[in-house]
Amino acid sequence: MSNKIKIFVQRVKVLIQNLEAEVLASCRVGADVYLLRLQAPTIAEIARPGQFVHVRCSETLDPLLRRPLSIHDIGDGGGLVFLYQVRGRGTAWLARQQAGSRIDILGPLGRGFTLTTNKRIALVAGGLGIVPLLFIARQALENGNQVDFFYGARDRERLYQRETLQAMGVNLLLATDDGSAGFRGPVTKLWEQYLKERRYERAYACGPREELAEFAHLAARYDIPAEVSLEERMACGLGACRGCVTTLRDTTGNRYYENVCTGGPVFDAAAVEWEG
Amino acid sequence: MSNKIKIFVQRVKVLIQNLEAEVLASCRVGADVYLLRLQAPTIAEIARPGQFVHVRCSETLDPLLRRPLSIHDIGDGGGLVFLYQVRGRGTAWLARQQAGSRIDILGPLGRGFTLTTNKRIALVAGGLGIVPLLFIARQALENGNQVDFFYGARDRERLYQRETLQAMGVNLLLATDDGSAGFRGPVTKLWEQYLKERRYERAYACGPREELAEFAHLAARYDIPAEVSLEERMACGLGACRGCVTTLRDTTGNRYYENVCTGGPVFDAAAVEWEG
Amino acid sequence: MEQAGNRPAVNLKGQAGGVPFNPHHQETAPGVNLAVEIAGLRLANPVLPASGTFGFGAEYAPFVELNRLGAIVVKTITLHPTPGNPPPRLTETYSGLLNSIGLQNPGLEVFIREKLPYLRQFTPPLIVNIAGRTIGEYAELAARLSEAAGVDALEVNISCPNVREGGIVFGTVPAMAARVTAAVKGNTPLPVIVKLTPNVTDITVVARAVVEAGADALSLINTLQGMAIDIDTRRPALASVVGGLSGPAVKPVALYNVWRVARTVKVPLIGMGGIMTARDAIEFLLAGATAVAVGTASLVNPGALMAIIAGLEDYLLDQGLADIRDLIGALEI
Amino acid sequence: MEQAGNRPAVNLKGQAGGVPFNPHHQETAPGVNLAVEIAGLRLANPVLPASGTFGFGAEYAPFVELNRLGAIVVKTITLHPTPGNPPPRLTETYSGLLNSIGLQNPGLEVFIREKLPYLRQFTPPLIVNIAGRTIGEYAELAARLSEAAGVDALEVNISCPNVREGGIVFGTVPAMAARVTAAVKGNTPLPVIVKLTPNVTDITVVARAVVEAGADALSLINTLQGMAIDIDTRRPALASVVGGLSGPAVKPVALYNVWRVARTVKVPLIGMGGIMTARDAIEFLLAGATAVAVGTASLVNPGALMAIIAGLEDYLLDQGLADIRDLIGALEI
Ligand SMILES: Cc1cc2nc3c(=O)[nH]c(=O)nc-3n(C[C@H](O)[C@H](O)[C@H](O)COP(=O)(O)OP(=O)(O)OC[C@H]3O[C@@H](n4cnc5c(N)ncnc54)[C@H](O)[C@@H]3O)c2cc1C
Ligand SMILES: Cc1cc2nc3c(=O)[nH]c(=O)nc-3n(C[C@H](O)[C@H](O)[C@H](O)COP(=O)(O)OP(=O)(O)OC[C@H]3O[C@@H](n4cnc5c(N)ncnc54)[C@H](O)[C@@H]3O)c2cc1C
Ligand SMILES: Cc1cc2nc3c(=O)[nH]c(=O)nc-3n(C[C@H](O)[C@H](O)[C@H](O)COP(=O)(O)O)c2cc1C
Ligand SMILES: Cc1cc2nc3c(=O)[nH]c(=O)nc-3n(C[C@H](O)[C@H](O)[C@H](O)COP(=O)(O)O)c2cc1C
Ligand code: FES
Ligand code: FES
Repeated sequence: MSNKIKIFVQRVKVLIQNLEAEVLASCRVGADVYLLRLQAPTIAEIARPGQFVHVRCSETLDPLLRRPLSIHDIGDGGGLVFLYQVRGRGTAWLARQQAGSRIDILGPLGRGFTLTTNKRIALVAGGLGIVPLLFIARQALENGNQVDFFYGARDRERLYQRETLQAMGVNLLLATDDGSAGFRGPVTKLWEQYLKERRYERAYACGPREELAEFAHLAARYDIPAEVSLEERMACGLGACRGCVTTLRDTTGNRYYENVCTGGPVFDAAAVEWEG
Repeated sequence: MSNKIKIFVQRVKVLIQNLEAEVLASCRVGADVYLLRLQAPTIAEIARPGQFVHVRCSETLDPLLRRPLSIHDIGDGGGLVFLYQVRGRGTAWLARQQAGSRIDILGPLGRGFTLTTNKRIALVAGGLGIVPLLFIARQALENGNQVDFFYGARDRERLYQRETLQAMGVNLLLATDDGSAGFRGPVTKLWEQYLKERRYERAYACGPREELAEFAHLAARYDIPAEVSLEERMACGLGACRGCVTTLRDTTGNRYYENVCTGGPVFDAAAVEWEG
Repeated sequence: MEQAGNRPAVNLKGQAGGVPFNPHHQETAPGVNLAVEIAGLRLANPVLPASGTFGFGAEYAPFVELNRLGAIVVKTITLHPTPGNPPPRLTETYSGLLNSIGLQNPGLEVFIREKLPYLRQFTPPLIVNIAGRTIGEYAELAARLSEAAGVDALEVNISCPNVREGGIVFGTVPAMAARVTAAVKGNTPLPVIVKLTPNVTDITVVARAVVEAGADALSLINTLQGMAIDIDTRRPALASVVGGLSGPAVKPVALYNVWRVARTVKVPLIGMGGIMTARDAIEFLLAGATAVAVGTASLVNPGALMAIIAGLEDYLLDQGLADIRDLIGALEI
Repeated sequence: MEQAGNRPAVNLKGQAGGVPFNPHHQETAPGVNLAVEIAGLRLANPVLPASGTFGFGAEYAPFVELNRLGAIVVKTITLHPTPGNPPPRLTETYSGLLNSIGLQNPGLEVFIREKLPYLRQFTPPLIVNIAGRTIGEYAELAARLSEAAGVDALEVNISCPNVREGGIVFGTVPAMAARVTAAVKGNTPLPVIVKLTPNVTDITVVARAVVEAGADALSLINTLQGMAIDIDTRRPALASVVGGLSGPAVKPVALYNVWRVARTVKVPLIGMGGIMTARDAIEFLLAGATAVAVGTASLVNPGALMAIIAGLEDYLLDQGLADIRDLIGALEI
């Protein structure tokens, strides 16, 4: 027992790192959305799609806690790319940091997506849900998968990173609430149209909770193994404080709490208790 | 009564300002000492030697309170010059601000030195006590006074702004604890030597409290009207919270508390209770 | 309201930092009601200065249009002049302020003679905060201030943690708190607001006791007992060793107390403790406060009161709400 | 220690931010004694993790060399598995953290079977924190843990503010606190540390009661009761409405309580509440704590415990002190 854990500890030691990473570039890509590139080769080389980094967004004690940000992409030469929206004081601080500043990060953290090879897969992103899905799209293409990337947002201005996705070679299928690009309506509705014709061997989603619930519902109906990336407020990010739980259901239907930081942020869509 | 106060309020309205001033330059002039120049013409034009500015040293709520800094000099075109030592988290934040940043300042605050014209006066600065005395030296010279500027520090490296003082035309008399420049010993001892020969019509001092006590003692012995600039921790800087008091003695010897922010920071050396 | 705009910088509006002084404040937007009522007093808006952080008003005149406040609340007045505690009286803590002013004030006589004439010229209700060392002193303060023209309500400080024989005892023992309240009520026709301390096991017990004794409204919280040490000198950071903690650090504790008391008593509450922004103020209203007081925020940002009033207005407009009273106690659980 | 150096930046050492992980920690500098004794346990240094913020040790192994800690303190264990409160369980406040975990833990059985074997391999004393819903549960936990090899002391959580029928009642009523203490003492040969809540009018009364009932040491403070509201949804920020406030915001309150209790009882104290740096830790030692615990700081900066131990060492060397015990209670008033 204690031996097994020792090995686990060894493994973790190598993986999770706390370091000050230099800002390589930070640029605004939308009204309140920023693309941030940090120099963090030791994290970049081991990070997997779906994992996140816990970012200190202050030089003092206010704001106090780190902010979790999913890894959006891996750049050349050890760059770690993030895409985030300014929501409050933490992300506003981050947006003020310019190239050359150093940012205290902890990662990579959490359980990533389950990868496949040579399959047809569907990625369903709502709004900023694009963040982890771009990373898995890149990896999935490298692994020989065929990727249908369903991407919905309020309007065409909020469809960030379209060029990057297109250049990557995914089959990009857009949806907007106002019809200013692609399908008019929810991205899950668009996906449903494809589901009737195409057989996906796996599906992955990230976005607003109601959209994920609908995604999970569709995946179950069409019997597709599906994973979602969830959000919850976090403190440690390491599984120690039990502050970040979400409600899951086991196979017998019993509800229980699982850490999003270590049990997730990626969960089997069928295991999530969407009601609670 | 209420009329009189109204006029006072009017006057204050014009004087004290809360604004965001742009950093024109910030440079290190010693191990942990910085010279900071802010663009604040509306404050610069009315500031008097001995007054201070209350500086927000954070973009968030930690550190929380403003930090008082005496006005060191008035530069060209509305520049307000400060000289400060990094002591803790507030001044460390300030030291990180670079040209182009904006800093939230409140001022000018407090009662300045009593100015004279065409007199022989002595200024006695210990360490960072140089800060407000450089400003009064400039003004005193313009007013036709003869200025003996006694300036003491631990060693020659800590005698900041010597060139500026020299260029100004004061009679600069140095003292260092280690003898690395000028007289070896406390600056008050050096002053004492001059006191025996020269008659000063006014004296002004700023520096460590023990040195100020000795200065007050000497001024009293030689019967010279003397003023000192004191420090105390502050919150509002406006006379409202009563947090920044120092102990004074009235003419009958009764001790009482007076705000440093509005009753000072400059006080008649003879009124200060040096024991308490 | 906290979104960053075009420039990668925080929007300081309603934040503690850097609101530039704008002496020309527009009136409340038409169609939006900010007015509330506390113990028979009509307040044009629910934003008040907290006692002891606003001096006697004049100190803030360069930054606060006194006529725009919901009410004016002055520093605690005692029967006789109080010299206060020796310095140092202040120290900063993480997002907090620790103070031991010791109720320094010029005493009742000087207040009536020298401060009241100035304060009388403003239209908002004037609330005078009082503290006594004995029940008799409270009673006398109440009687004499009731005769002085221009005083609209009394706030009874039974909770100041700095004066040994005074506040601390009255505020933490329900029966004592009730006796002070009754003595004040018996000696004044003015509305009586009792200010509670959070340094008790169960604040609702004290709240109930003073309401039964006649309090027309309650204000809470006063400061939390705290301490800091200067490790370089190995001495307490404050000359009086112990002080009162205020500012953003205490906000969650203050909000908790307001919420609990609001569910216990029927009288209106003035909530305070760590309010820095309009958003903070709204939390207190939702928790059940009818008005809020702002203390430490003004010490940091002299225009805080104005920014918070403006922020409340903006919030109502943003949310399409016509009346701020719809927010009071509107927390959904 | 807080001087900025050559580069215009804060020296992060011992600060909450950005201490890079250094797994190769040197041993205590020769000639400097950091060791202290608590209730018969020898601690190589006075720095402990605070219960509930350090999981069961393994979670922090990438950043904390467990063998370098003064002791290991685990999350509260209950007799039966406790699912904890519904999410959201956390919210950030100004320089503070509000939580309502609700004592989620796998229960005594699983702890002994799955957590203890891992924890046993480390040399520092292992302190197991326990909470029961009844006095009988406390007694049973004490008895069963005393039989489990590897447990060196019990910390009795009588103060958790989240479980209604449990902690809150015991910790705020001196007689109840004493009964819990006596029950635990009567069922274990291990040293018993009782953990006090600050949510009382006078903490020294509770402290005295539990010491008379046999507590070998006290730890304080647990979290302060607090609350936060999301004004956009008008709902409490925490699903359980009320939570416990910890972190730098509460430091002055914690220090005040430690200082008061240190002057009241003779048993050693473990001080905690808002300790972020070695300087903070030294304040607690000067106030009379024999050891300190670090909670929220680790959540922010996983290397905080290591940085604080190193910082204490540096402080002793800087000050030319040979023994950390010379700092304990050395506040000059
Ligand atoms: C695993 C994970 C990955 C994430 N990845 C991204 C990402 O790639 N890009 C991105 O823009 N955002 C991401 N988020 C959300 C991001 O962490 C929050 O927007 C951020 O913490 C807000 O911080 P703030 O200080 O700006 O706002 P605050 O002032 O703290 O809060 C503003 C609002 O955001 C909510 N909020 C705060 N923290 C969180 C949180 N942890 N999760 C959800 N909502 C929160 C608050 O309740 C509040 O309504 C992720 C969250 C998680 C848990
Ligand atoms: C009227 C006035 C004018 C001043 N002018 C200057 C100046 O021109 N240049 C300069 O370098 N310093 C000046 N000071 C001192 C300066 O305000 C403090 O050094 C500064 O506030 C420390 O802030 P901090 O956050 O860096 O340190 P903190 O972390 O707050 O404290 C570090 C140390 O400084 C002490 N300290 C904190 N605030 C004050 C204060 N207000 N007065 C004295 N000591 C304090 C603390 O007790 C502590 O020991 C002045 C002070 C006053 C009252
Ligand atoms: C410097 C200072 C002085 C205070 N003086 C008094 C006082 O004289 N009477 C009183 O009832 N409260 C006094 N208080 C308490 C405040 O009125 C208020 O209850 C407390 O500070 C919490 O609000 P805040 O966090 O907004 O400051 C004082 C607070 C501070 C910070
Ligand atoms: C997330 C979290 C969980 C906690 N869980 C427990 C617990 O299970 N048992 C306990 O006695 N104290 C618990 N505490 C209280 C801490 O042990 C400590 O007393 C308190 O947080 C103050 O210290 P700090 O400010 O350094 O965090 C918890 C605190 C936090 C923040
Ligand atoms: S954030 Fe602490 S357990 Fe997940
Ligand atoms: S700092 Fe408030 S009165 Fe001087």
